[in-house]
Amino acid sequence: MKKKNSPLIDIKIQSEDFDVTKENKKLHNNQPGAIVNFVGIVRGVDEKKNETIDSLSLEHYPGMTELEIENIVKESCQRWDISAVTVIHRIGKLLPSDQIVFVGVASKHRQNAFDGCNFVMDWLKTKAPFWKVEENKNKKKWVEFNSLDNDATKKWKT
Amino acid sequence: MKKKNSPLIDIKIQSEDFDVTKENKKLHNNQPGAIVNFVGIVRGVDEKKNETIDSLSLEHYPGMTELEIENIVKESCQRWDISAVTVIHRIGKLLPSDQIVFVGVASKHRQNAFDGCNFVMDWLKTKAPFWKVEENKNKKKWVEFNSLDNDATKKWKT
Amino acid sequence: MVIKYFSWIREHIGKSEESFDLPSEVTTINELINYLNGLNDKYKHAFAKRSLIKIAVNKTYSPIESKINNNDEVAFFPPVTGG
Amino acid sequence: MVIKYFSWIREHIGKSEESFDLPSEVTTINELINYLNGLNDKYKHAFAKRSLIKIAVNKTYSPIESKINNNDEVAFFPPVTGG
Repeated sequence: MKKKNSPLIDIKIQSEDFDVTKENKKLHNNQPGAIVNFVGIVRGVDEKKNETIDSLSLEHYPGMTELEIENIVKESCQRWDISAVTVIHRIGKLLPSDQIVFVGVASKHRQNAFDGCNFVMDWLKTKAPFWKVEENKNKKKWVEFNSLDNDATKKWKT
Repeated sequence: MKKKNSPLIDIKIQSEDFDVTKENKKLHNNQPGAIVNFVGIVRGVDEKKNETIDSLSLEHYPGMTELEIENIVKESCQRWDISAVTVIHRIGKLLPSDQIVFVGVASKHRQNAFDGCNFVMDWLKTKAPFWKVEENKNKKKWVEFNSLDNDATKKWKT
Repeated sequence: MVIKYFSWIREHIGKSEESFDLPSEVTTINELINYLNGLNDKYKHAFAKRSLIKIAVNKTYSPIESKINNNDEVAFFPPVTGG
Repeated sequence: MVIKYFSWIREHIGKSEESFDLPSEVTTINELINYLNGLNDKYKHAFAKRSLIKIAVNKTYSPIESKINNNDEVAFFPPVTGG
């Protein structure tokens, strides 16, 4: 479905934590009936290697990050009738169980909100220039790209 | 994917409002990497008739409601590797822009959380015994079932 | 037997619940509806559009041909509109 | 020209950013990488696995054959791992 009204778009790259309840209130544009949130949480284990993680640090490319996320969000608003989108991505040092990323999508209809949110997350994972380094005692290890994330974007290529 | 650990399941029918941030904290079972929330919000217009709504009242079938939602949630945990699910549905009188329903699904992997949440909402809409009556000035009107909600469940029938 | 009514079915019938001894000749939901329809026009009005009536026996969705007995809790309600 | 490096590419090269005048014979990203590889082994090491190098010209993903000029901002980084 094509968009009918101009959606509210908010994109933030920040080191501070976020509050989902507060963010959802800001998504109340044009009487949405549905809000879908994705919240990413730092896990305390590297699943591939079964190693404990003490902390994570995030680096990004200021300027390009915002541009790429904006492109993804605008594409989602072209594909679905969406009234508001918020994306927050944290940078800097994070600990296991910390919130790392928020995507909130509001729409009149729930499937648009589900699809828009899923779409933004899938492309954010493959396009937005962030890099994670895992810290375990004194060892640092850059996280490797997961090819499953590329596979996930294929469902949108029609 | 089949479940690996016993998921946390929490189902609440209540007149009180809910706080998404607090609910998400309770979903931190078994180190999820992803939480997907659906939040339904009362709209101030009946879209079919383009009429304003002053308020909404919800009636339900105590006992059966909980059973039906539990069946849906358990089915979602059979289909996907899910670590926790919370469903909250409000009853009684609600005003436009009030939160009406919450579904939170936590999982290690984001697509499982998206699909689980979407699945629970689709079936809740068609199976859970709630009925809405819209109030506009002194007129009361029972909301009619939307056949699009039946269509939405078809995507899960494989 | 306990019967529960919800939403506009409850309003048409004028009560949310009733209990009585099931007559021995009533053995299915379909027969129960026919029996109730014979009591007065409120039931007839409530059950007029059969296709809009959902049925639960002991809090489980059940078809109209379901067997019932005097210990069952039967509920009649329109298609659901929550969420 | 400004060049930015991120993640382990930044660590291999030992700096996050550098700026210099682009030699006139360097007209594409591919030539730029060859030029940098000629400067010292740090670049060679960083660019060893070409398939792992993502390129942005003026903050937009760009292929290795892209034309560049002295006013561009070029960035080299590994596949992204945010979210």
